[in-house]
Amino acid sequence: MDALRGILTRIVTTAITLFGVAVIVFAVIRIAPGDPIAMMLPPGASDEDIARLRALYGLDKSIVEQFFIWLGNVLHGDFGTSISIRQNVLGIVLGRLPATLELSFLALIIASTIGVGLAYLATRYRETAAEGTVDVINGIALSVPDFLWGLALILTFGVAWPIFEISGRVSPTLDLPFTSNFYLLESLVRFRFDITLNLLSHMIMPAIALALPLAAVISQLLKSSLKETMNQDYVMLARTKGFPESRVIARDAMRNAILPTMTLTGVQLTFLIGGTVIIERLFSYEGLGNLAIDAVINRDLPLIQGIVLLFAVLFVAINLIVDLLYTLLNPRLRHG
Amino acid sequence: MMADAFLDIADLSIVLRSDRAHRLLRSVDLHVNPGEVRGLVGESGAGKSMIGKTIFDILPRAVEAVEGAVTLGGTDLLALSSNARRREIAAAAALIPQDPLTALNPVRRIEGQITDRLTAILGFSKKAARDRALTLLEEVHINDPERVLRSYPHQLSGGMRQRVLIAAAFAAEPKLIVADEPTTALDVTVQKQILRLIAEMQAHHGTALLFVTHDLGVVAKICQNVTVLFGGKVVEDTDVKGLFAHPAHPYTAALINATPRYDRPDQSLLPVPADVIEATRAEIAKADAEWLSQRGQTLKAAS
Amino acid sequence: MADIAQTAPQSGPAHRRRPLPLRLVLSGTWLLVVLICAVFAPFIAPHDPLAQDLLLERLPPFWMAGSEPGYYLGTDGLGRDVLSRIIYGARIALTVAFVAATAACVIGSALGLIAGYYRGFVDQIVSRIVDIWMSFPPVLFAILLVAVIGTGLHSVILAIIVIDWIRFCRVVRAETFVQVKLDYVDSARVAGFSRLTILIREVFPNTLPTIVALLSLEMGIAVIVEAILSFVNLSISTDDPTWGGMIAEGRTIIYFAWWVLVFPLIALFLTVLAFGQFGEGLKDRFDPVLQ
Amino acid sequence: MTTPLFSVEGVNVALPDPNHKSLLGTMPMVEILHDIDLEIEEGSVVGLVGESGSGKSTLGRTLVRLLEPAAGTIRFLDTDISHLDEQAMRPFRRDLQVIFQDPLSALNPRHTIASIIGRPLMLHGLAQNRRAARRLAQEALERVGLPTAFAARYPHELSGGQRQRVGIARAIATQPRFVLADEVVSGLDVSSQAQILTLLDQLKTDLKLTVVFISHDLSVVRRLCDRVVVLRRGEILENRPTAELFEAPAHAYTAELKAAIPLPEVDQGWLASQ
Repeated sequence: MDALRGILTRIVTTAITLFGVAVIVFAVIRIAPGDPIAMMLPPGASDEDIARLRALYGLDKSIVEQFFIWLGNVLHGDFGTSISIRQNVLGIVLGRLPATLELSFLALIIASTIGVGLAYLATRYRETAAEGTVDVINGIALSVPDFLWGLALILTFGVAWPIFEISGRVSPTLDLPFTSNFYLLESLVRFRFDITLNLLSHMIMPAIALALPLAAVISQLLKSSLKETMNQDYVMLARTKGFPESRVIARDAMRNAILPTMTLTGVQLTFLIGGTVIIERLFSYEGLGNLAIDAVINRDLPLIQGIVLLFAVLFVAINLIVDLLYTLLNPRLRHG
Repeated sequence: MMADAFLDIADLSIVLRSDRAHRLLRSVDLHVNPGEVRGLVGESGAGKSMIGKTIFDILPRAVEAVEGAVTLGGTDLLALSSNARRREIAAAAALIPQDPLTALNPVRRIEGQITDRLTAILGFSKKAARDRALTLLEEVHINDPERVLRSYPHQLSGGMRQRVLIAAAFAAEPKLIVADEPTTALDVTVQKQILRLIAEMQAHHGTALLFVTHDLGVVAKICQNVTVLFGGKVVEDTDVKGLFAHPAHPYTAALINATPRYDRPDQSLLPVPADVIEATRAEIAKADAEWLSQRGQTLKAAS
Repeated sequence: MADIAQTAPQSGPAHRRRPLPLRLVLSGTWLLVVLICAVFAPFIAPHDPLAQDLLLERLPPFWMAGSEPGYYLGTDGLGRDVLSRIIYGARIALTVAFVAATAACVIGSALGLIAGYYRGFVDQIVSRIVDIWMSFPPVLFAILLVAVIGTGLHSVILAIIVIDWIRFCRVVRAETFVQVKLDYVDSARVAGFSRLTILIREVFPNTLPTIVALLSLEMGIAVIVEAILSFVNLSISTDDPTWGGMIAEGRTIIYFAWWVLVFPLIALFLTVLAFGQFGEGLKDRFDPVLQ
Repeated sequence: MTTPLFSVEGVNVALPDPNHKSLLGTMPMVEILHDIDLEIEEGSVVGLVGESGSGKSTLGRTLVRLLEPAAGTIRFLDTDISHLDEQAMRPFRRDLQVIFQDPLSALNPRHTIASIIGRPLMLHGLAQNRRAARRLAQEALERVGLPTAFAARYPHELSGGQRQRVGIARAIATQPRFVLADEVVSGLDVSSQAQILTLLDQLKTDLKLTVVFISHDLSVVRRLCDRVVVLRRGEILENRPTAELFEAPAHAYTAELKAAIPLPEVDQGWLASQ
């Protein structure tokens, strides 16, 4: 009963959020100065051409009507046609999405590994120089955003010691035998590890740049959560049972500490994905974010709309999944 | 008598690592004989929990035992390596913690929390450990032990959880149980049931019990002997009858008079006289001065 | 009468002076340097930041072969002095930092306090708006806004305010939730203070350390957002010296003149780091209970 | 017959249930107090006793209108204060004071002791300016046995017992008619407990206070209170003069509560007794 009510309210708020997103996207685009039609037309188009196009895009109707026409189309998966690429927006956007998802996923794995590792070290060797070092690392990684890490990485491992690739998703000379745009995944499934390595060599720096701030967030949250947990009576009791400290942390403290960390990581993961916009630009990585900036620069309104909406849906979905996971992993909530 | 004490803490001093002249425990002697129930009494800051933490080798890193010996069943604990010490302690002693609401891990089922020490350290098979857990839960008067073993802590009431913790403490048949204010967080009616249960289990298993509390009423009901702490120093070590009949130290006497009792409203809850506090503090200061003058050089050399 | 209570636990004087933490000193010093550069740029900068000289293009920094005296950190692809451009760039960076962060802070914190304290309907509305805002990637949102309202300093500042007030709102709202549960709020109600008085006089001061730390951090973020917008050519005009613009140019000629990228990057890096550390340092400093 | 200071009739109080959190929206309400009738005579000290979950604190907080009753009336002298809003309550606030259980949480860490005690005095016109408020705050500190120099300090600079004294000083500074003492000694050591109780005893006589004293400990109540009200699961079981209640508890639960208290004297049979 309560669980059902919780899920219902969650669905309602999600719907409200998505509707709000749609309104904002629509509004921002419509207040754009300059006539969108004028941008679509070649110079010297006649007034009749303009009027025809206006009618075609529904721009001659009232703003509210326009919104609902637009919303109806969007809900049917019709995001319109890109002005600059002249293809179906949904097709373009979905084609680019895998690149961004793979990059984000790689970054998430790196961030979790570093974050959990650092938090564990700081807890295992608390009140020693190790904990202080972790604090300093966290402090630096937290205040410096991904954009700067990206630049610093390009300089060090791209220019000074050219170990990794600094631009693109995969070397253009490689022949890709793939049927989907999930290159990394497909190269693994098809045992084409040469391509995997090439992909990773392109992805590793942008992924680390994206991961560092999140790693610091995870490390800091988990560390303070662990600190609290380590002072709980059940951890003290576990110590009196004769278990070594490492097992006490792993078995008794970690599971409890990770739950609150996870809820906050959900929001942070959306920040990470948001970060791909500029990081993809920086590394000329052919993902959604890079496409988005091109779209803005080209004033390609349908494409911008499509990308922003896709990001919004993705973010809302992530938050929903994190909430569900939290409920599943927490016995207190699972058993009502 | 001291020779056959099961727990023998002798001349234990604990200092802050940051200020090694500052003692938190001041040359404490404490003995618990096999099968004895001893109360350890003091107000907050008296150092009672510090003693418990020393026994289980879980002192915070900010403090350090600088001298004295802790002997458990004839083994000198401070001479062992850290991991060996923990195993030794775990086999010989167990803790009943203060707050049943926080002493069980919320994300683990009860079964593992009773049996983990048996399977992981004492080499029980999973089946044997489970059988043992069932027996223990029956001993602490839990009606449907099977269900309780499968439960998570939040599915049990506070009194139930304290019973589970008591059962877990007796799991490995320890020779010594340290009960750290096990009833402070409970309502009085539940407190009485739990005290009765602890006494029953103690008698049944013949375990030595060190009962840490601030409540002289509880001491009177459950302990045979008692050690009173003030400011990290033992001010009284006597049997419980003697404690109430003729307390040797003025602070103990004042503490008894400060304890509320409904049958004598006008002769209880009397504030501890300032001169008693002053005198006791002076005593401690004097002992500290002597201690420092003897060990000042070594302390400096060490830090 | 007996009184143990009269002896305080710590015998030290009521207001102990703690030594300034190292990170507060270091970050504060750097921010001061940047501030001085920004204010006195015309007196400090050795050259006109806009002066192009194609004869002097891509000069390396002073210690390398081929450098020209007076051009300490070299010149860019149009022969403009890198050091002078960094010094002038501090002006735009700090202007954006102070104006945008302060405005976002005031709006966000006020809404956060109100939502966290009054709960109910107000909180529902604020929470929904926060949810909606959180569904946009902030950088894309900023780029989009600036593209829509036009480039220029005002647009950049406006975009940062519109996007980042949410940061303050979320944190302050959560902190207010925590504070409102404490008994001192009930104490104030018992004393008869109005809800508004309690919010302003009792709750708000307790959220200040959090707000101040966040404000400082936000200043660093604002500097970065400006740099990112410059990087994608959407901030100020391309001639004006901005760190982001320099980095964008440096990125394209990275293999020929690394210094065009490296020096503004260092300035940006240190400034952002300093803002973050300064805020954290202040927070600790402001906390009355922390020792 | 004089009018009682408080008369409570048929009061029900419901609070949101913290065990059933929904992700947003309203939490389901649980009834904490059912149909409470209670009269409190001016000048009396009434103990509210019960175990956790009995609703004793909820009743106390409802009396001083930190909570609003769902049904029933609360009269303070001749006024029905059950549903007065914040502004309408203000004139009564001076007379209805509270000493909270946890003084660290109840004293705002950002304000000095002088400000904590003094500002309510200015609000209620008892002091015209800061200076006068400060003087009165110092007087209140003296009354509770603290040095006047503490006025310049912050709460975290004091010990637990001292903070609780500041809590008392704040409560009496407005010269209230009524003080609610909510578990004021349960966080303290036995020796501080005795001091705080002695102080309260003395203040109630000196200032002719009416006190409601909430405690889970019958022994403590015995010392201080004229009457004792025993609560269980949101209902009043007994409400009788203290001596009478202790001599012959009318309700089995009261007898059980009393029998469960371990007196500081050796008694072999106590553990086994029911």
